[in-house]
Order: sequence, then structure tokens, then C-alpha cells
Amino acid sequence: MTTTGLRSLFSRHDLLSFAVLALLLIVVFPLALDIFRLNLIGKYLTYAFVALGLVLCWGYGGVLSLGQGVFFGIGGYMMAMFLKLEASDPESTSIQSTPGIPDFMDWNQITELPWFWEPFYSFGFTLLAVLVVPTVFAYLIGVAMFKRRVSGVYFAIITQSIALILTILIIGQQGYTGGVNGITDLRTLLGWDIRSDFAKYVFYFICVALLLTCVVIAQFIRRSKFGRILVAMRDAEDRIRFSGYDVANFKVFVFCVGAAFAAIGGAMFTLQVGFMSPSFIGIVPSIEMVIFCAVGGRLSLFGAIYGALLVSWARSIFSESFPELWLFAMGALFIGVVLAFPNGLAGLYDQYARGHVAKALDRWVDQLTRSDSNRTVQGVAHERQ
Amino acid sequence: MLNVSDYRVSYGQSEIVHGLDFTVQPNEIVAVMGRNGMGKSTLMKALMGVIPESGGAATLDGKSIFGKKSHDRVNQGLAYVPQGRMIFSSMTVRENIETGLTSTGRRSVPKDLYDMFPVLLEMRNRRGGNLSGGQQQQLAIARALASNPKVLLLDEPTEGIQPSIIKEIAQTLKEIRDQRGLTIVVTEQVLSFALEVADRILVVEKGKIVHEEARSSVDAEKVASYLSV
Amino acid sequence: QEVNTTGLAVTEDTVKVGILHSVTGTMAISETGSVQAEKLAIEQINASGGVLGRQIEYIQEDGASDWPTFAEKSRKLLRQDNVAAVFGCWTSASRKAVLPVFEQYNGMLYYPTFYEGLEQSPNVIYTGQEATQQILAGIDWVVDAKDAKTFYLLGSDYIWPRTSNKIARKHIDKLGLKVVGEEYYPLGHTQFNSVINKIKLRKPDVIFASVVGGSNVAFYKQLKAAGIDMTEESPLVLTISVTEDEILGIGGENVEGAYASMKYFQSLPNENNQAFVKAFKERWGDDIVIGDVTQAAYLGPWLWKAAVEKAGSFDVDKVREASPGIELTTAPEGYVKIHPNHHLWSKTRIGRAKVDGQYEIVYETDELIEPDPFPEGYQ
Amino acid sequence: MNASNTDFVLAVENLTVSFDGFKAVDDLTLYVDEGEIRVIIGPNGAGKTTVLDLICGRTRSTQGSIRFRNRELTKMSESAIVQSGVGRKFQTPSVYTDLTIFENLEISYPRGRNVFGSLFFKRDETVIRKCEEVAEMILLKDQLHESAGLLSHGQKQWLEIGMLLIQDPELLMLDEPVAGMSVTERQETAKLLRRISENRSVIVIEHDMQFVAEIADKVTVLHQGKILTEGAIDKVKNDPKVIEVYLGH
Amino acid sequence: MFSDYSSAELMSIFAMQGFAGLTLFSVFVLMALGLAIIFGQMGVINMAHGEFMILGAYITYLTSNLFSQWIPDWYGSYFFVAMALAFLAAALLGMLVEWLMIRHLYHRPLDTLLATWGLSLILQQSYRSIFGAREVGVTMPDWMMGSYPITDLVEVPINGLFVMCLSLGITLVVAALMYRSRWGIQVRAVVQNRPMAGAVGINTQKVDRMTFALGCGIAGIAGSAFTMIGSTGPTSGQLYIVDTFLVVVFGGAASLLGTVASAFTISQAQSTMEFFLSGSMAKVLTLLFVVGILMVRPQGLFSLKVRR
Ligand SMILES: Nc1ncnc2c1ncn2[C@@H]1O[C@H](COP(=O)(O)OP(=O)(O)OP(=O)(O)O)[C@@H](O)[C@H]1O
Ligand SMILES: Nc1ncnc2c1ncn2[C@@H]1O[C@H](COP(=O)(O)OP(=O)(O)OP(=O)(O)O)[C@@H](O)[C@H]1O
Ligand SMILES: [Mg+2]
Ligand SMILES: [Mg+2]
Repeated sequence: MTTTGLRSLFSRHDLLSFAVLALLLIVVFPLALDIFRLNLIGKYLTYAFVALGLVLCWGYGGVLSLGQGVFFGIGGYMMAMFLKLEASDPESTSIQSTPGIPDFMDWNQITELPWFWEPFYSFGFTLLAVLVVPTVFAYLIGVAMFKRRVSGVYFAIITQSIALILTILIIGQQGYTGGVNGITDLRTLLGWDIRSDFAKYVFYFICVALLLTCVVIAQFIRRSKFGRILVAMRDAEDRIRFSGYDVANFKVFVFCVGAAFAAIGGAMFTLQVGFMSPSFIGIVPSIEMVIFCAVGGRLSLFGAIYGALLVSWARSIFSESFPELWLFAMGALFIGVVLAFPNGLAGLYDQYARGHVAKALDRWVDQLTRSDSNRTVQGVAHERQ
Repeated sequence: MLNVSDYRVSYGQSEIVHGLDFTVQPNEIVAVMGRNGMGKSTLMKALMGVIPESGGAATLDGKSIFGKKSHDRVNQGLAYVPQGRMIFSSMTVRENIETGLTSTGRRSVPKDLYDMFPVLLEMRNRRGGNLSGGQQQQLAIARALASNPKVLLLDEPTEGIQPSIIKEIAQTLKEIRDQRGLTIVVTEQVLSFALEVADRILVVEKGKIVHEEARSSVDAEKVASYLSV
Repeated sequence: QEVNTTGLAVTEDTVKVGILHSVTGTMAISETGSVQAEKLAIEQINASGGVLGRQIEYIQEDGASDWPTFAEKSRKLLRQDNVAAVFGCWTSASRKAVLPVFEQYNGMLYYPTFYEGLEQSPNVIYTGQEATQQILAGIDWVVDAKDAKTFYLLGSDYIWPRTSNKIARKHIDKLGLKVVGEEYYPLGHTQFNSVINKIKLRKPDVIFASVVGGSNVAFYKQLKAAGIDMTEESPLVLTISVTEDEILGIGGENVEGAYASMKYFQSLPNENNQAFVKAFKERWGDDIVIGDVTQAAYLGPWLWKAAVEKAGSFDVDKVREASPGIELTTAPEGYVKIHPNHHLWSKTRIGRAKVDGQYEIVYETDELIEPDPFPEGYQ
Repeated sequence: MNASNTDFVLAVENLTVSFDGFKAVDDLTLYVDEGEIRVIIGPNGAGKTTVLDLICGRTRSTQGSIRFRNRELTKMSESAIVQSGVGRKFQTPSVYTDLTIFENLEISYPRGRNVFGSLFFKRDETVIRKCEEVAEMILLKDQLHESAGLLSHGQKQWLEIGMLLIQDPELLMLDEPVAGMSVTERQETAKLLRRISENRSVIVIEHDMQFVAEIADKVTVLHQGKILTEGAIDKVKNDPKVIEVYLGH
Repeated sequence: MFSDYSSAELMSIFAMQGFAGLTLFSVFVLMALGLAIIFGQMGVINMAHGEFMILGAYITYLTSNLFSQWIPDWYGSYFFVAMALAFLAAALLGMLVEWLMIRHLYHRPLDTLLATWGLSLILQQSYRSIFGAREVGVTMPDWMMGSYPITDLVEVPINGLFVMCLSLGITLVVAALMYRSRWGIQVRAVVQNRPMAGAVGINTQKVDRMTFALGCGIAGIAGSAFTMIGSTGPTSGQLYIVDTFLVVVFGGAASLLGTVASAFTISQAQSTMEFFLSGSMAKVLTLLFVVGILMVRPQGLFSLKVRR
């Protein structure tokens, strides 16, 4: 992307936030943390994908999904299926009664790889499926619900039920899915050991790159007219129809985007953590993802990422230091944030720091332009918005 | 009856009503006029305690209402018909009126309210939200009267009401005033209505009173000139 | 002599180990007992002079009933804390989640729960029973002693009940008897009236139950309320999931008369056990109860100590090598020995639940049963 | 349903809607001409708003047809009706309170109305100019970048009219546009309506008879869901039936 | 599927399943009533509802301990005392919670979901710290334990009957409060437009607090009753929360009648399917059924039709 392209997408301030985030993720964390902690950060970042999608769906579009875990899970499962097939080559599964199929299938007397597992021998297919399947699933749910004008809490509860349905099915069909244990013991990706420290570094950076890409996409959506329509829709859903917009289509679209983001997160989760299980699909993780988003600030893309990082990190730290009391701290954190900072961390920032930062930025840009006066400042029209 | 001095109201940082002073005598009907966005509704809402007041004093019947909760003000004898009606749309017409009875302890809707607005009797079991705009406006007035107030605040009560009923409302308001000894503050855009009901007219501009005149001496031209700058 | 060549957290007078269980979340209900048992064992070992003259220090982490958290915490214990061994996990899912971590970093896990088998890792010692040990003897007993002919299999819907019921079904088939129903309910299900009705209709001799968690409580309470009186033994209930811990929640009056097939009951009369129960109560309070898994968890630190001392080193490879054949004559359950497949030889016992929440032991296998995690003919 | 072709912009025929048995609009037939300002008056609850609701698809009719430039509207979705050129202002002003006035206008700009169109919508000079122009017309130019939630009642009315203007519909429907407006603004609105009706048809519902007299080409009086009379303002004003049910003596 | 059974057995099946369905129905109603008030009427998405129920269960446990220790002769009647105490305790906690957090969130209903989720974590951990991580067993008085045999297959559990009567009673009380008393009107007015409700003379703070407390109190009673049929542990509340929301939402949030109808539909669907399918599949199908119906009736079974 050209600099002008970026400039038109981000306000000066957003650009700074983006740079800070990128710096933090690409330089600071890898230098400051050992691979164990960095891998943890990588894991938290996979939740940030979901939170990012929720900012669009919920923060901007007013579509609260309590079932984002479904998409995270599907994305993760498909990646896990590929890795599991690779880990189940006939050689390493020679002690099974049917070598060459995943171990859990063998334990469940399945003697042949089910048809829907077959395509996952292909890495290309898997990558495609990670993106497409959850999106199509979201599309179907979205069309069914939004065209019928299911909205608000009703939609939230329905997505929650879908999460529950899927969990029960996956757990119940253990021969095909690995059941409650999930798909575990994943070792290599295209012959390359994904458990090594080096692989963890690589995945971390891939994860960061994908996340930043998603931020740019989300920012594009947010800054386009589409973004403003979302806000208008959240404000007055009935009214916007009479400005000539078909509300359902817009909702379906953001919901699909949210699902696709979540799916990418899920796939990256599988790669970094090394397994996938139905516990990510259920209700609790889905609600937690909403909380990440809320703590960060449901109206801020960057806030959501920091929210996901902060809450997950706080949980790891609290639970290491006070294994029997950390829930109090987490509960208090959620309540505190909701009560004191309705717009989350981002709201806090907007209230106290944004002004100063903006001023400093202005001064800095002033100096730059003065020293280089033939360069014109572009995108002034956009600064106003 | 209603006494307001140095009354200030702001939304966040921006002050909308800047130190207003006026007194309304018992049994008096005062019309507050002014162009759009000049702070009439803001004044009414603040008097009702729906938005916070930022300074000054307000007393009702000698007792301060400043800073009190809305329902305490209602208990003291204030009632309010908001601009935009704000009826409870998923409750029936009767239930809507009954909410107004809270401070009186009565259980059933007094008959004279229905006499005043016969449509409401006819539609008493329909949901408030399904009424037409004008019907809702009548409902909002009835609901306010149900609490048997001493002072009634009406924010553009004629908005959306058919001409014949506007005339009736003017009539009715004066009747109630006479029967129950009501004091009324009404904001209005329709000059003819204001001139018909009001004993006195206040013109606000940018949150200040810029003109005040008793009806007896007022002529329509002059007020109109204040309203059209 | 060099006792630690691999950089574990061992000093001249201490050695660090990890305890990894859920103390929060839904699994805390079950895992609390294991934590207590492991701590007790460690304290006792320390009091008796430690391991290779070193005091054991434990680092406790909370798995929070969440499988990736288990994986994360196990990685922390092994990589950052360099613990010499970890005692922990309860559900199979949590074990499956940490297993690759233990294999990658060559850690040693002592896993206390009875479980479905189908696994044998060089990095895990399984101190609970695998499914055949627990089930086959139980079924044999109801067939012999109670003349059972028909069975109704019922469980929570996940891997352990399903695998257990599969083994049970095969065994029942082999005996030429009949399964009249098999059914699974989602974890956390609390309404069992319909299945109870079916049971009443099909009149099985035995209800073979592997319901777990909160569902367990609901199931027995509703069974009792529906008029199925287990003290009359028809149908009789044979459970593999209700330990004394669970009875605490179910209420003794609701399971009175049910039979359980396990390797350990708190009421075991032997001396080892009496000492163990006494110590446990002194440490954790008088009204505490001890279930099968708690005892198995208690074995972990002792088995590890024995293996370390036999190997003369904390090195995981050496401990592993030394493990097969390690025996404990002081085990509360009597006598145990580590099989080369890393499971324990153990006896299986049948207890009958009493109203006070304890089991009365009605049967005990004569011989130790060999662990067989990949049972031929039962898969 | 008779689907004969008409020259009328809007042809409403035999329209009926009933709510739980109550007929709010009863067998109504109404034609609106090109370039005409039609005012509908009638007592509260006569069914005026309901008629507009029916035309723009907010309420579904029980019976009858509505044709706009010979396209049947009764089966179309709300957004499709708007896209075909029908604009509507509501009785209680409704604007997007979380957006600025500029954005309110921009959203109403008739381009980029589908998902991808809106994603790749460019805020070019034409759009900006058009928005500023309209803002000027509705006297909100100074507040262009303020949040619409902060406007007073009357200002919201204006903004909503502005949103309609920018939408550039062929048929404009206004439900009590001057309610809550002060005298001056009423006159301004009247002027504005006259100006914009030159190349489109307008339906206005209003109770302010002075205003009605100023703008109306033709007045339709509705009563209990039916047409009471129809004609020029002077005729209607003096109709005893109208005086009886609506104007009062 | 019917051919496996004789006609006499089929009769019993239907009788028994009918009764099982009814029990399930009352359980659902009992779970959902409190939430129908808090969520349906007030719009607060109370994710800690299950924890309020469990508070009732723990209070019942404590009461039963007290009775068996101090006045064992009266043990038979402890349950009624326990229910009253459970109501009080949960209602008081509810008031406190309303005062501390909920009242700041009325204008942001979705945020109540997050805050109450935090609350549920705190409550769970409190229970764990106070009562221990293990489940506690609550002993029923003897008179509640048995069942009436009707035929040799069909037996009616007394505690099932008790739950039925209880839920019937509470439903009637709540219905009377909502639709026959001043209070109901005030609650609905407050929910629809809080500032306006104040302006017609309703003490919105008091109404809010009382309403929330009542909803929580009913949850407490439900929890107390559930000690008869379910578990009492720190996390047991989680077992109920999804079903509870589903029942309330499916009914059409604002309608009490809807809640009852929805509890009936879901319970019948589930108990019928449970008989012919396995438990897990029955659950899945029930959920799908509910989702399907919600698609057709997006506002739930009993939605109010109000002009937009
Ligand atoms: N919530 C709010 N926050 C900030 N400013 C507001 C808010 N509501 C109204 N205002 C501003 O206060 C001023 C006065 O508004 P108010 O509604 O009192 O006007 P009004 O005199 O009643 O006008 P109208 O005749 O149009 O009803 C307006 O300029 C408006 O922009
Ligand atoms: N959804 C509905 N359910 C029941 N009755 C309704 C519904 N919608 C409208 N009505 C009734 O239909 C009648 C016509 O309403 P409408 O809003 O069209 O009146 P109107 O002519 O616009 O009146 P006003 O001048 O007061 O705005 C009213 O009596 C109203 O109560
Ligand atoms: Mg106003
Ligand atoms: Mg109308």
C-alpha cells in the first residue's frame, strides 16, 4: 500500500496508533520477551482477531454475537484437521488397527477416513477452507436471521445456542472430531516441526502480520461510507431503510467479516498452541471474547487488540500469582471497566491522553512541513472527519 | 407559585439557559415563546428534573424544587407534558394514564379526564404506541393532569393536534385553571394559541428572556417580530 | 554423584516440582481433593527427610478448567520453572492438552484419574486405573454375585463414558448377556426424568452409570425421587464415577445402596489406609472425605520419590527408566506396582454406598489386575 | 387489482389496511400528479400517517394497490421503494443522532447504497458540495460537523427535510414538517417546498392551516380512513363537514 | 419406534413422559421467572442469575445444617424456612448489586451482560472460598423423598409435585404483581422511558431496586427448590443459565405469558424427543427447533405488536 493510500485510510492520529502497535508487536515484544512469553502473546493475539471483528459487528453495527467462538473454532478445527492428517501418516500410527488415520478415529473403530476429512490433505484447500467455510456459515446464519429481522438480544441468544449446538455435536461425534479432547498432538506443518522455538517465532510474526492486515481492512471498512452506515444502523435501524439501504445485507456483510477474522484467529491459535478443542466454541469463550472487546473499547480497533492482550495477560499473571483468588481480580476488572470506562481503555485514552498526543503530533508535523515546505499535506479533508 | 431566579442549565460544557428569572403567579398561564433551539425545552426539562440544573434557584409554592428528583417534584405538585409526547408506547392508553396516578394514590382513572379527551376513552385498551400522533399528544396531556398538579408544564402541546381540538385545549386549559386553581407554563410556537390561553407572554432568545408582556397589552405583530429575526 | 545433569530446579537441599490442577472453574469441584493429597504426600516426604536428601518445594498452578491454560501452565512449569516432575491433570482433555508439552520438553507427569486408557506415554505415569481394570471386574461381580442379566448403560457425553461403555458392552456380549439401552447426555445436563422412565420400562438388572459432574447429582436425586430404590437392588446401580467426593454433593441418602467399582475406598480397613486417612484428616479437616482419585493422586509423589531414589538421580530419563517395577507397600490401597506400560497394577473393589456417604466394601479381586490400556478385543 | 397504466405519478387504488379489525385506511383511492403539492389534512387518527406508511412500505396493506410511475409498490421492500424514488419524512423527527450533520446528509446521498457500493464510495467534491449546499438551505451550515443528537426539535425537523432533499426523490412525502417550527421557519419551509416541487411531486400532511393555504395545490381531507372531500383549499376550508370534524367552529 | 412397546406400555410412556415434561416445565418456569422480571421487564442481561440461584441453594444447605444440629425435631419443616431465607438473602444481595452497579447501566443494557459476567465470576469464587470447591449435599426432609405410585410403572415423585406447585404459586404471585398491581405498571413505565417515568411521579430508583431484588429473590427460591433435583456447588449456576435465557427470549422477552408458554413448548419438545432419541441429540434438536421458530417469529412467541 502506498503512503497516500495509508494516509487516506488513517487519520494522522490513527496512523500513529498503528505505528505504535506495529512497533510494539514487531520490535518491542520479540526483543523484550523470551519465546515462552512471546508464544503466549501470540496466543492472546489470536483472540484479538475475534475482538477486532466484534468491534465492527458490535461496536459499529450493533450486532452482538455471543457465538464468535463458533467461527474461531471452525477456523481452528480446519487447520487442526490438516495438521492431524499430517501427524497421522501410516508410519507414526503403525500401532493402530487402521494405520494412517487419526488416532482418535482408530479408538472409535473407524476404519476409514471420513470423506469430509479427505480434502484436508491439501494445504491449499485448508487455507482456503479456513477462510471460506466460516464465512459461508456466517453468511447462512446472517441471511436467515437478518432477512427475518432478528436483532438485538434475540440474535445474541441465537448465536449462543448455535455455539451450544455445535459444541454438543462435536463432543458427541467423537469418532469424527476427537470429541471433548479435541484434536491434539499436532506436530508438523509440511514436514516442519511446529513445536520448535523457531517455528514459534515464525508463527508469531505471521500472526502479527495477519493481524495488522486485518486492522487495515477493518479500518478501511470503518472509514468508508459503509462504516457510517453501520453507525446509523445501530442508531436507528428502522430509519435507515428509508434512506434506501437494505439493512440485512449490511449486517450480513459485517457478520461475515467478523467471522472471517475470527476464523483466521482460530487457525493461528491451532498453529501456535498445537491443538484445538470444543472448549473454544462454547459459550464461555464466546462471552470472554466479547469482554476482550469491551475492555479495550468496542469502538476502537486498537483498543480491542490491547483489550485482548491485557485481559489475557492479566489472567495469566493473576493466576500465576494468586491461583486461588484470581477470579476476584478478573471479575472486579470487568465490572470496573464497564462502570468506569464505558468505552473501555480506548475511552480512557480518548479522555485523558488523546488531546495531548494530538497536539504533540501537530507540532511535530508542523516542524516537518516547515523544514520541508514544498511537501503538501495531503488528506486535510479527511482530518476533519 | 413558581419562582425561578438566576436559573442556569447546561449540557456538559455548554450552557443553554443563562440565568433566567421569572415568577408565575398562582392561577396564571404563562406562554414561553422563542425560535427553534433557543432553550425552551431545555428550561422545561430542567424544571422537571429530567436534566440537571447547573445553578440558580427554583421554588414551587414557596418550597425549593432545585436539585430534587423528578418524582419528588411531581409529589410537590409539578406535572409535565414533554415535547415529542414520550408516551409509554407498549402500554395501553389506560395504563399510560394510570402511571400519572402514582403520586395521588388513586387507583382508577378519574372520569373527567376521559370527558376532556373522549378519544382516549374509546381507545383505552389500545397500545399507546399505536395511537396517531395527535391522539398521543392528548394522552400525554391527560397523563400529566392525572397527577392533579398545581403547576403544569406544557412543552408545545398543540404540536400535531387538529385545529378544532387546539381550540378546545385552549378552552379546557383555562377551565381547568379555573376549576382546580392550576398554574400553567406553556411553550408555544403557534402565536394564536399562545395569545388565546396565556395571561402573559415571555420571549426567550439564546437562553435569556428578551421580552415580557401581559396579554392585554400585547399585539401579535410585536411578538411576531421578536420571533422572526 | 551427579543427581541432576539436565538443568532441573534442583539445589543442594531442595528440588522443585509442580502441581497443576484446576482450582477454579467447573473442574475445581473434582480436582481439589487431588491437590490436597499431593500436598500431603509432599509434606510427609519432606518430614521423612525428602528425596535424595532434598526437600521438595512445589509450585502450584491453576489450570482453570480450561485446556489451553493447562498447556500454557505446563509449559511454564517445564520451561521456566524447570520442575523435576509434575503432579496434575484430571480430565482426559487436560491431559491430552499437556501431553505434547511433556513429550517435547521431556517432563514427567503423574496423572491420578481413572480414565479411558488408549494411551501410553513415556512421560506419564498413570496412577489411576485404566478402563478395563475398573470395569471388567465390576461387571463380572454383578453377574456372579447378583445374577445380573440385562444392563442399561448411561453416561455423560464425552470420551471416557463412551469408551467405558464400549468396553462394558463388549464384555457383556462376551458373557452372553444383554444391553437393553445405552444413552448419553451432554455435560452439565440436569434433567434425567426421561431416561429414568425408559429405565423403568425396560427393567434392566443393572444400571451401569458413568455420569459425571453436576449432572451426577441431578441424576441420583431424580432417580431416587422417581421411586427407584437402590437399596432393594432391582435394578441395581453400578457406577464407575461416584467416589466419596461425589457422594458429598449427591447426598448419602440419594445413593444409598448403589455399587461402585474402583480400586480404593476410604473405608478400606488396612493399616496403611488408616494411617493415611488419619493424616489426611489432620491436615485438611475432620469432615473431609477421600475418594479413589484422591488416593491415586497421593501415590504420585511417593512413586516419584521411589523412582528417583532407585535411579539415584532426578534426571527424567533415569527416573523413567527406573519406574517400571517400582512398588509401594505403604500405599493406602494396599500394594501397587508400576507396570512397564506406566500404569499401575491394582486390585479392583466393589463398594456399596451407605447413607453416611461411605462405601462398605463388599468384594475385592484376589489378584492384582494387570493394566491393559490397549485392550485386545475391547476396541 | 386493476393494473391499468396511468399518467399519475402516484396512483393509490382501493387501499385498505386493518389492525385487529380496526380499519385505519378504508378503501382509499388517491392520485397525485406530476409536480403537484398535495396536502392531506384530517382529524387526529384519520389515517394520514398510515397512508404514508403504506406507500413507503412500512406497513403492509390488507388490500389494494399503490403504483408509483406504474410500478407496484405494495410488494417491494422499504429500501427498494426508496431507491425507486420515494422519500419520506417522519412525524417525529428521526435523524442519526450518533453521526454529524454532514454525515447524516451524506448517508442520504443517493449513491453507494449497496454493500460494495458503500465500501468503495468516494467522498468527492460533488458530494461535499451538495451536502454543504443543502446544509445552507436548512440553516445548519454552521453546525455541519456537530453531532445531530445535539439539535433541538425544530432543527431536527429541518435536518430531516435536508436529508430528503439530498436524496432527490421524485415523490416527496412529509409528515407534519412544520410541527414545532417557529413562524419564520414555517415561512422558509413553505418557500422551500414551493421551490423544490417544480420537478417533483410532494405529499404533505399538516395541521397548520395557514401553512397549508400557502403551499397546497390541492387538499385531500381524510376522515376515518376515507376521503371526506378533495379540492382547492378555499373550497375545503368552507366545507361544513370539514369544519365539523376537523377545523372546529 | 413404537413397535417395541405394548399398547399398555405406550399408555404408560405417554403418562410418564407427560409428567416428566410437566416437571421439566415447572423447572423451566421456576428458573425463568426471576429472569423474566430482570431481563424481560427491566432489560438487564443478568449473567449472574445462576449464581443468585445457587445462593438460594447454599442458604438452603446452611438452614438444613442448622436445623439438623439445633432443632432436629423440626427438620421436616426446614425447607419452608430455607425458602424464605433464600428469597431474602438473594433479594438483599440483589439490592446491593443494583445499588453498586446495575443502576449505573440502565442506559447501556448490553453492558449489563459484561458487568454481571464479572459479578458471576466473583460470586463463584466467593462460594468456593466460603463453602469449598466441592459440591455440598442438601438433605431433603423425609416427607419430600417418596413418590405416589399410580400404576406399577407410573409413579409421581413428591418433590416433582412440590416444584410444580411452587412454580404455579410463584407464577400467580408474579402475574398478580405485574398485571394487577400498581407496581407492574410502574415497572413497565420505568423500563420504557426512565426519565419520563420520573416525570410522571414514579420513584424510578425505588422501583428499579425493588424489581431487581424481586427477580433475584425469585432466583433464590428457585435455587432453594433445585437442591431437590440438582447439584449445589460453586459453579452449578452455570448449568442453568443458558436454558434460562433461552426460555425467556423464546417466549418474547417482555411477556410473562410468553415465558410460561415458551417453557411449556421447550420442555415438551425436549422430553418427547428425549424418549425416542439419545439425550444429546434431543438437546441439539430442541435447540435447533427453538432457533428455527425464532427465525419465523423474530421477537419470540409472544411479542407485542407496536407501531414503530
Ligand atoms: N442533549 C443535548 N446536548 C447538548 N446540547 C443540546 C442537547 N439538547 C439540546 N441541545 C442544544 O440546546 C439548545 C436548545 O435546545 P432546546 O431543545 O431547549 O430548544 P427549543 O427552544 O426547545 O427549540 P424547539 O423549538 O426547536 O423545540 C439547542 O441549540 C440544542 O442544540
Ligand atoms: N398498529 C396499529 N394498531 C392499532 N391501531 C393503529 C395502528 N396504527 C395506527 N392505528 C390507528 O389507526 C388510526 C390512524 O392513525 P394515523 O397515525 O394514520 O393517524 P393520523 O391521521 O396520522 O393522525 P395524526 O394527525 O394524529 O397524526 C389511529 O386511530 C390509530 O390509533
Ligand atoms: Mg423544544
Ligand atoms: Mg400522523
